[in-house]
Amino acid sequence: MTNPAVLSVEDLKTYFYLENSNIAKAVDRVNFSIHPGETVALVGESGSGKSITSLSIMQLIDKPGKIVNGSIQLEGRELVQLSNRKMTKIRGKEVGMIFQEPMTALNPVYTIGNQIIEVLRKHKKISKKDARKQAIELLKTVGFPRAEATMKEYPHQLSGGMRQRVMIAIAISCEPKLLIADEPTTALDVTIQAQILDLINEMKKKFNMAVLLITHDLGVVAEYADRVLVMYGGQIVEQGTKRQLFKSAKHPYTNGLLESLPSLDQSSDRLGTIKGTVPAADNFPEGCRFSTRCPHVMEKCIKTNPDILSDDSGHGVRCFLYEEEEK
Amino acid sequence: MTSVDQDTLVRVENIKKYFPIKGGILKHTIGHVKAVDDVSLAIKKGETLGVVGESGSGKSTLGRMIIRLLAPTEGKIYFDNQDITNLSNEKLRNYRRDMQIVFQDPFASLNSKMSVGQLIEEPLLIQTNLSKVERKEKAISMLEKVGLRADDRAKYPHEFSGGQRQRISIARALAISPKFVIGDEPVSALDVSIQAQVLNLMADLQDELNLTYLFIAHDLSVVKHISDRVAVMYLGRIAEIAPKEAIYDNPLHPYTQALLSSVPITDIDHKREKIILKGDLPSPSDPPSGCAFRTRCPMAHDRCKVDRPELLEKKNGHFVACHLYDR
Amino acid sequence: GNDEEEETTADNNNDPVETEDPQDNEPSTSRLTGAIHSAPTGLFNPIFYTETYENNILSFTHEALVSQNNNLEFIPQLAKDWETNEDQTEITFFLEEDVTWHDGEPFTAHDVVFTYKTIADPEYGPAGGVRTNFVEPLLGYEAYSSGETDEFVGVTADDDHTVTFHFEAPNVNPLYYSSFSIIPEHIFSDIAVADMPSASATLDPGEVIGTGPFAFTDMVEREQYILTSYENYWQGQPKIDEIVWRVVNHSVMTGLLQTGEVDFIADPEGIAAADYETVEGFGNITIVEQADFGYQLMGFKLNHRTSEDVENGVIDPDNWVENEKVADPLVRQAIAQAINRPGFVNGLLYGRGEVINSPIAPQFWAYTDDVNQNEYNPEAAMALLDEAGYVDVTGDGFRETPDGEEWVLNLDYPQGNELRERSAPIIQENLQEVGININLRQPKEFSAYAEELENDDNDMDLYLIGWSLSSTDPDPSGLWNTTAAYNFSRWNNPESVELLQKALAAPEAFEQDYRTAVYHDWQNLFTEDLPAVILYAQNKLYAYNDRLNGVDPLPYSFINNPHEWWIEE
Amino acid sequence: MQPSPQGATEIDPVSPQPPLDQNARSSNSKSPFQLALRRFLNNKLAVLGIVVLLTIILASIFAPLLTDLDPTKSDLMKIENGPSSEHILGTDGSGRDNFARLLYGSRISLIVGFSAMLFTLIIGVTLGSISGYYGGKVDSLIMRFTDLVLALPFLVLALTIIALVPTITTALFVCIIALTIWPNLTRIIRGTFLSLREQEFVLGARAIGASDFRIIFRHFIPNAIGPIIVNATLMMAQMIIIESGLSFIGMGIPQPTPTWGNMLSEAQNIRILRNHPEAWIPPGLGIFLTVLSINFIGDGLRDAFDPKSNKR
Amino acid sequence: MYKYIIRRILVFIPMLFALTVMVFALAQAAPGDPFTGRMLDPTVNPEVYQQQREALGLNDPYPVQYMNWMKNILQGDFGNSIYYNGRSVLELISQRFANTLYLGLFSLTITLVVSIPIGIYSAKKPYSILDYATTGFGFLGLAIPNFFFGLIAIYIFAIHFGWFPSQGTVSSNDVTGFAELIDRLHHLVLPGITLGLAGTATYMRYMRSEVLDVLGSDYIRTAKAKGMSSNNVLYKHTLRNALIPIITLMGIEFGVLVSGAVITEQVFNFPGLGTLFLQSITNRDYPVIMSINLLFGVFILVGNLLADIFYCVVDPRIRYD
Ligand SMILES: Nc1ncnc2c1ncn2[C@@H]1O[C@H](COP(=O)(O)OP(=O)(O)OP(=O)(O)O)[C@@H](O)[C@H]1O
Ligand SMILES: Nc1ncnc2c1ncn2[C@@H]1O[C@H](COP(=O)(O)OP(=O)(O)OP(=O)(O)O)[C@@H](O)[C@H]1O
Ligand SMILES: [Mg+2]
Ligand SMILES: [Mg+2]
Repeated sequence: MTNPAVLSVEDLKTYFYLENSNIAKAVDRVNFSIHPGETVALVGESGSGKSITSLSIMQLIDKPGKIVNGSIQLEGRELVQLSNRKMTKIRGKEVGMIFQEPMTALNPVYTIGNQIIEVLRKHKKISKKDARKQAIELLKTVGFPRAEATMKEYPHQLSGGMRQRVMIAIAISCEPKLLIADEPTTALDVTIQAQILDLINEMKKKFNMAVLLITHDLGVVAEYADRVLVMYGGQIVEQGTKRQLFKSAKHPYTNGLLESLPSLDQSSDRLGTIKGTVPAADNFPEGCRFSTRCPHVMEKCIKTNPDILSDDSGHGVRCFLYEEEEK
Repeated sequence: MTSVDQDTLVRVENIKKYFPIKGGILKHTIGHVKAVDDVSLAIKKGETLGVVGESGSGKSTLGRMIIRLLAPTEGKIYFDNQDITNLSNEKLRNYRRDMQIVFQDPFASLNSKMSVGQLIEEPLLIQTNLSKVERKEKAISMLEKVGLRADDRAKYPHEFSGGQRQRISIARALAISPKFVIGDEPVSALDVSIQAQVLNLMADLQDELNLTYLFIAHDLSVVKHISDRVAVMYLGRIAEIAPKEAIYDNPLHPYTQALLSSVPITDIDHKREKIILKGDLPSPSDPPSGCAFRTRCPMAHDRCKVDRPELLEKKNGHFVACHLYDR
Repeated sequence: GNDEEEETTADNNNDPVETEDPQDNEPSTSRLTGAIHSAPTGLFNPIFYTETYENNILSFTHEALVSQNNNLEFIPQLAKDWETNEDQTEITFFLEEDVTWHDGEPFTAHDVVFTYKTIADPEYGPAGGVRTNFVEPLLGYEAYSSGETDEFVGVTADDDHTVTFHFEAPNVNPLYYSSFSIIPEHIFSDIAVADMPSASATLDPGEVIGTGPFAFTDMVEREQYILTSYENYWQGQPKIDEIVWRVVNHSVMTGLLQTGEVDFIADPEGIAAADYETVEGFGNITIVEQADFGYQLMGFKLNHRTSEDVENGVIDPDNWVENEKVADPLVRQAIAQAINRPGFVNGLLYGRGEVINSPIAPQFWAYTDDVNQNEYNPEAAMALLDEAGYVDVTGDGFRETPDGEEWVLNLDYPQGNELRERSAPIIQENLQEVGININLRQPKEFSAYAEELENDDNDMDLYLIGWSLSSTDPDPSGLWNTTAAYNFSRWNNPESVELLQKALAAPEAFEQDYRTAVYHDWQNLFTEDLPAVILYAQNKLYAYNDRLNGVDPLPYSFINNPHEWWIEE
Repeated sequence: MQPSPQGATEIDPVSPQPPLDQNARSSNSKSPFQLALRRFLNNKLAVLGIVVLLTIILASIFAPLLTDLDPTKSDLMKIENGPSSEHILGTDGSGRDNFARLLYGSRISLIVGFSAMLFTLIIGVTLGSISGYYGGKVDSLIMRFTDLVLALPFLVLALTIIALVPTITTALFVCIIALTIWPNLTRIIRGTFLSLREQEFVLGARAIGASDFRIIFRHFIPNAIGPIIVNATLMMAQMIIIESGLSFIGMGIPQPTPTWGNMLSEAQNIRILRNHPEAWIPPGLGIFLTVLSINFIGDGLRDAFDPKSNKR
Repeated sequence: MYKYIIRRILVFIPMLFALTVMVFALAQAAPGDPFTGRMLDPTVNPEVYQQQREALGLNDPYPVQYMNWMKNILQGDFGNSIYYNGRSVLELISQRFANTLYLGLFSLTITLVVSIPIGIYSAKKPYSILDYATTGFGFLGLAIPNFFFGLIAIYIFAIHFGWFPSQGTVSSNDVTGFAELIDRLHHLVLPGITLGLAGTATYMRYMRSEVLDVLGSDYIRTAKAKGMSSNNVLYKHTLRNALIPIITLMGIEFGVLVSGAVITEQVFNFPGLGTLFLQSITNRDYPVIMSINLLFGVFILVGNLLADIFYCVVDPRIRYD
C-alpha cells in the first residue's frame, strides 16, 4: 500500500452538547486512514460512535453536535471547516454513502429515477437525457434487469434489498473515491445481505474505491474487510489487518466480542460474555472507557485513558496491558 | 405424527394462517396473505426447536398460533396432548400459565407505565392465588434469577438497557413457571455482547426449570447455538426440519444450503463457496405455484413448477420438502 | 377581458348619468348615504313586504293616495282631494293628474283599483301577503277573497282620475283604509298574484316601479341599495341625485357617522340612547329626538287558556282559567308602583324616553295622561299589598298569599331586545324589595317565547313584550280586546269591550271628539284594572350629517318629502 | 448441556454502573409519570401557565372575598359609568359592577370550559376506547357516526342545536358544546387505542391471560392518558374561546349570568370600545390569559408525555 | 387509485343520505316556525299565517315533509325561504356563496402564504429570534377570540386610521374591471386577516414541527449525503413531504374555517353564508337552515374527499386498490 491514503482522519473529536449541559463524547480522538481499493471495517456495538464518525467525515453533524477537533483529509484536502457549499461538491461526488435503513433512506415521494438523476445532474452537469441514460445504466449495474421500469417506481414499491441497491447506485453514481457504507445490511435478511455485500465488493473493484464498511457483525468483517477498526465508547480500541484481529486480537474488548459470538462452525455450550452494558456517551468512565466491563481491569485503567499503540505491522491497541508488555 | 406421544409437549398439525387482504371498491377480501401454510411439527419436552427463515416467512405467526395468540385458519394444535385449537379465551387462560412468549423488541414489549415489580407480578396475579407478599418474593427471586437485583423492582423499564429489559421480559414470562416458552427473536435487537448474555441466560434457565423452547430467529448461528432441532421456514412452509447437526453439517434443501452459505463467518482461513440467491422473497399473498422456492432455486426443474413438494423424512429425523429427494 | 366588462356595464346602465366613468366622479352627482343595520329581505313591493327594512326603500319609491302630517292628520298625496258620503260607507278620491310611474306610464285610478283588488285576491294570503286588514271592511271582500265571485266591488274607478272605496258598513276611519301604497297595474296585471313575490318587478332594482321621487335603480345585495332621483317626479325633480342605503353593523354605525361615510341613521333603530352624547360630540351631526309609536310592557297573565283550546286554536273567554296569583287588581297596582319605571327611562334609556301609563301612543289625539299614574313608590306598593292581604307570615322576606300559601310569580321574557333583557332582572329586584318573590326564568329565544305566550296553557304569570304601533289610528282593540289574539294577558273586562266597540261605532264615532272621550274612559279603565304595566316608551333618535338640509321628520318616519332634501357641500 | 446449578449465578450481575437513561441517575427511581411531571416542571412556560391559571382560578373561587358587589345587581343610576372607587372597573349597560362580573364571570367561563371539556372527554374516552379496542363492526359504526357529525362544521352544528332549545342554561350550553365537539377527541383516542392494540406489550398481556378489562385499564389507559390529558387541556382552552364567540353573536349563555363572553359582547359597540376600555380589556385579557396559560400547560404536558415531539 | 376514488365516492353517498336525515331531523326538532316570530305584528290578522303554514305544507307529517324535501332537492329545488317571503333558497345561497368563498380563499391564501414560509424558516433556524417570535405569535393567534380581534382591527384600521373599509364587500356597483378587483380585495383585508388569524397560527406551528420532523428523517440525510444544496434539500426534499400532513390538516381545518366565517362575517357585516345562516337561525327559516347545513356538510365531505384524493396524488406511498 504505497499509494497515498484516500482518507485520513486525525485526532477527530465530535461532541454533542446536550440540553442538560452534559457533553456526549460520541467520537473522541479517532485516527485512521483508508487507501484506494481497500475495505476498512469499523466495528463496534451500538452507540460506540461508528455512525457519528462517518457523518463527521461527510460533515453532516447537526446541532447539538460539533466537530471540536481534528482533521479529516480527503486526498489531502482538509474537510473540517470547509464551507457547506464546497462540501456539497464533495458529498455524493467524491464520497458516496449508504445508510442502514433502506426503508427510510429514500425520499418516499420521488421516483427512483428522479433521485438518481438528481445526483448525476448535480455533480456531472449533464443534460437530463444523458442523466437518464446513465441512471438506467447504473440501475442495470446494481442488478435491476428492468431498469427502465424501475426508474418510474417509487421507493415503497421496492423491497428492502432493492432499495439498498438503489442506494448503492446513487452512492457510486459519480464514481466516488470513497464509499461509506453504514451498516448497509443490518436490516436485511442474510441471503439478501450476501447479495448486497457482494455487490459492494464488486463495485469497489470496478471503480477502485476505498470502502469504509461500518458494521457490528464480525462475520461480515471477516468476509469483506481488509483492515479492521474496533470502536468502543467513541474511541478506536484496536486496529489492524483482518488476520491480526481474528487470529491475534489483543484488546480485552475485541476478545470478549469474539468469544461472545455463536459460531456456525464450532459448537460450544456456553458463549463468552462481556459483563455489563455499553456506557452512555455522556457518561463515559474517566479512565479507560472499557474499564467498567473489563475482566483485566487495573487501578490505572480507572484513572487514565490509555493511548493507542501500534506495533510495526500496524496492529494497534488501546490498552495498558500491552503498554506493560512492551515495556 | 398423530400418535399420542408422552414425550411430546407441543404438536401442530397442518396449521394454516391466512390473513385476508382487503381491497377492491367495497373493501371486500380480495386475497390472502398465506403467512403460515400447512405446517406440522412436534416439540418434545425439554428440547429446543429453532425456527429460522427470512423476514416474512411466517415464523412469528407460527409461534403466535402455537400459544393461541392468533387463531389458526385451519389445522390442529395440541398442548400436552390436549387439543387447544378451538378453546375459548376463558378456557385458554388456564393454559396460559404453561406457555409463554418473549418478544423481539425489548422496548415495545414491556408496558412502560408499569414498574418492573408490577410487570413481573402481573402474571402471578392473574394466574395464581399467591398473596401479595408471596408475589413479591417470587418477583424478587425471578429478578435475581435473570441477573437483576431485588431493588430493581421499583424501577421502570425506561431505566434499563435493551439487554436488561429482555431479562425482565424473560423473568416475566418465567414467573409462573411455564413448561413451554416461545422466544420470538429474543436477541435480534441486542448487541453481540449482550446477546451472548441473554442466550446464556436462556440456556441456563432451560436446564434449571426444565423448559421447552421454540426459539425463533433469523440468525443461523444463534439458532445453532441454542437449538436441538432446527426448522427452516420459507414462505409460510417448512422447507427442512432436522436435528441441528444434520441441518448444519448436511443441509438437504437448496434453500437451507444457500442460507447457510450466506451467513458470514468469522473463520477467515476457511473460504467457502457462496451460493448467492437471485431475487427477493416472493410475496406471501401470491406465492409461486408448486415449490415456493423454485423462483430463486438454482436447481429448480419443471416439476417444481407444478407439484408442491411434501415434507418427507429422508434420514433419521431429517425431513425435507424438495423434489430433489423424491426418488 | 376588459372590453367585455365595459360592454356589459354600458348595457346595464341606460341612464345617461351613469355612463360616466365612475373613476372621475364629477361633483355634479350629489349622493347621500344612509345606514341600516340589517338588510332588507329583498321584496320591494308594498303589498308583499313584511320586514321593516324594505320600508326604507319603499318610502322613497312608492306613494299612497293620502299621507299623514306632523299632527297625524291625513293629507293629500296622490289624491288631491276626497269626499265621503253621508253614512261614511263610501269615500271618493280625486287623483293628481300628471303623476307618472318611473317608467313614464301615467298613474290612474285603475292602478288604485288594481292594488286593492290584488290584496283581496284569494291567492294573496297563500302567496305570502299579510295586509288583508286594509281590504277586509271593503264591500264584497268576503265574496271576492273566498273566490265566490271574480268581481271586486270594494274599490271602483269612476274615471281615470276618480276612484271610490265602498265599505261594507259605515266606517269611522275610511282614510286609514285608503292609505295603502299603490302599485302599477300595467306592470303587474299580467302576473298571477301567486307569482308576484318572485316577479322581477318585485325583486330587481330598475324593475321596481313606483311614483315616488326616487327610483330604486341598483343594489349590491345585502350591502347597498341605491335610489336615483326620478326626473319627472310630479312634485318636481328631487334635489339629490342619489341616495344609497348601506347595511352597516350597528357596532360601527356611529363610527361611520363620525367619519362621514354615513350621512344619516334613521329607521328602524336610529342611534342608541347611549350613543347620544357621543354622536352629539361629533359636532357636525344633528340629532332628531322624537317619541316612538310603541312601548314596552310587563303583562299579567290574568287568565290562561285550556290545553284543549290551545290545541284547537280557540280563543273563548268562557273557557279561560283565572290566574289566582295576579287576580287582585290591588296586587297589580302594587306591582306597578313597585317598579322603578322612571329609573328605566333615566338609566337604561339615558332619559331618552317617557314613562307612559296607557297603551296608546302619546302622539295621538286619543292619548291622555289624566289617568291613574301608578307612580313609583315602594312604600305605597307595600301598603297596597298589605291591604290586599299579601303579607310575609313566614318571615323569609317574601309575602305569602292571603291564605298564607307561598306566592311566587314566574317572570318570563324573550331574547332579542337588549334593553328589555336588561330590564327583567331589575324588575325582579324591584319587586323583591317590596317582598314579592319573583322566579326569573332564563330568557327564551324569541319565536319559542312567542309560541309560549300565545299558547298560554302554562304557568306564566308575568311576561315582557313590546309593541310598535301604527301611526294611522289609535284604536287599541287589536291588542287589548278580549278575544284579540294578541291580548296575551287574556284580559277579560266587559266594560273594556264595550268601550272599544263604542269608539268605532257609527255614526257617533265619525266625530273625533267623541272617540277621544271614549278612549279616555278606556285608558282610565286600563290603568285601574291594569292588565299590564306599561314600562316605558322609548324615543327614536335620528341622526344626520349637517350637510343634509330640508329634513322634516314626521312623528313616525324620518323620510318626509325627500324630494326637498338638499346637500350643502 | 449439563444442568449447572450455578448457571444462574454465573451470570454477571448488572454492573453497579448506572444504566443508560440519564434520568435514572438519581438514587430513587422515577415512574414515567414522575418523569413527565419533572419534565413538565422544567418547562418554564408551562409553569408560568400554571401560575397564571391558578391565580385566575383562585380569584374566581374567592370572588366573594374580593368584592362585596353582586354581579347581577343592576343600579339604574350608574349605567356605563367609568371607574370609580366603588366600581373600580366601572359599570356596564345595566349598571352592574364590571369588577364583580369579571370575577364571577371567570367562574362561569372556567366552569363552562372545564365541564364542557370533561363531558367531551367522557364521551370521547368511552366511544374512542370502545372503538379502538374492539375494532371491527363496532368501530366502523362509531366511526361512521363520528364522520357524520364531523361533516357539519362545529359552529354550524352547535348553532343549529342551540336554535332547537328555547332556553339556554349554563348546563345545557355545556351539553350542546360537548355533543357537537366530541368527534375530534373520539378520533384521537381511538387512534391512540388502535396503535396501542398493535403493540407487543399488549400481546404480552394477552399471553399471560389478562382479561379485556385488565388490558384496557392496566395497559391501554395508562399509555393513552398522556395524549388524552394533552388534548383535553387544549380542548378546554378551545371551549373558553367558543363560549365567548357564541356569546358574542348572542347565542351563548344569556344575560344576566356573567361570563367573560357576555362582558366582551358589550364591547361590540364602538362607544364601549373607545370610551370604556376598562369594561372590555379585563375580560378580554381574562380570556386571553386563560387560554394562553392553558395552551402553555397543554404544550408543556405534550412535551412532558412525549419528549420526542417538537410541536410548539 | 381510480378504484380508491370510486370507493371513496361510494362511501360518500350513504354519508350524504345520513347527512340529509340528520339535517332534516335537526330542523324538525326545533320549536316554532318562521311565523311564530313574525306573528307579533298587531296590524296583521294571525289567520293569514295559518293559511300560509298550510300552503307550505308545514302541517304535514314529518316523513312526508322529508320525502318532499328530498324529492325537491334531487330536482335541484332547495325550497323557498320563509323569512325572505318565498324567495328561492338556492338563489339566496348562491348570492352569498361567492362572498364566503372569496373570504375563505382570501383568508386561506393569507394563511398559507404567511404560515408556510414562516413555519419553514423557523424550522430551519430553530431557537432563533424569528422562531421564538413565530412561536409567540402562534400562541397569541390561538388565544385571541377572532371576533375580538376583528372589532379591534375595525376600531384601529377602519375607524381610527381609515385605511380599510370595515363593512361589506365592495364600495359600489359602479366600480368595474381591475378597480373592482382592487376594491373587493381592499374590503377583504380586515375580515380575511381576522378569519385567518387562528388558522395562520395553527398552520405555522404545524408546518414548523412537520419540517423539523422531516429534516430529521433518513432520506434528508441521504439527500445531504448526495451533495444536494441546502435549498434543494429544503424545497425539494423536505417541503413536499412536510406538506402532506398539511393537506390532511386542511381537510380538518375546513370546518373550523367555516365556523370562523360565521362569526367573522357577523363582525364585518359581510354578506356571506355565515350571516345568512345566523339570520336564518334567529328567524327559524328552516328551508335555509337545512340547505346551508346540507351545503356545508356536502362541502366538508367533498373537501375531505378531495383532500384524500390529493393526498394520494402527492404521497405515492398511498396507493389504494
Ligand atoms: N443527536 C445526538 N444527540 C446527542 N447524542 C448523540 C446524538 N447522536 C448520537 N449521539 C451519541 O453518540 C453516540 C454514538 O452514536 P452513533 O450513532 O455513532 O453510534 P453507532 O455506533 O453508529 O451505533 P449503532 O450501531 O446503533 O448505529 C451515541 O451513544 C449517542 O449517545
Ligand atoms: N395481522 C396480520 N395481518 C395481515 N398480515 C399479517 C399479519 N401478521 C403477519 N402478516 C403477514 O404474514 C407474513 C408472515 O409474517 P410473520 O410476522 O409471521 O413473519 P416473520 O417470519 O416473523 O418475519 P420477521 O422476521 O420479520 O419477524 C408477512 O407477510 C406479514 O406481512
Ligand atoms: Mg449507527
Ligand atoms: Mg417475526
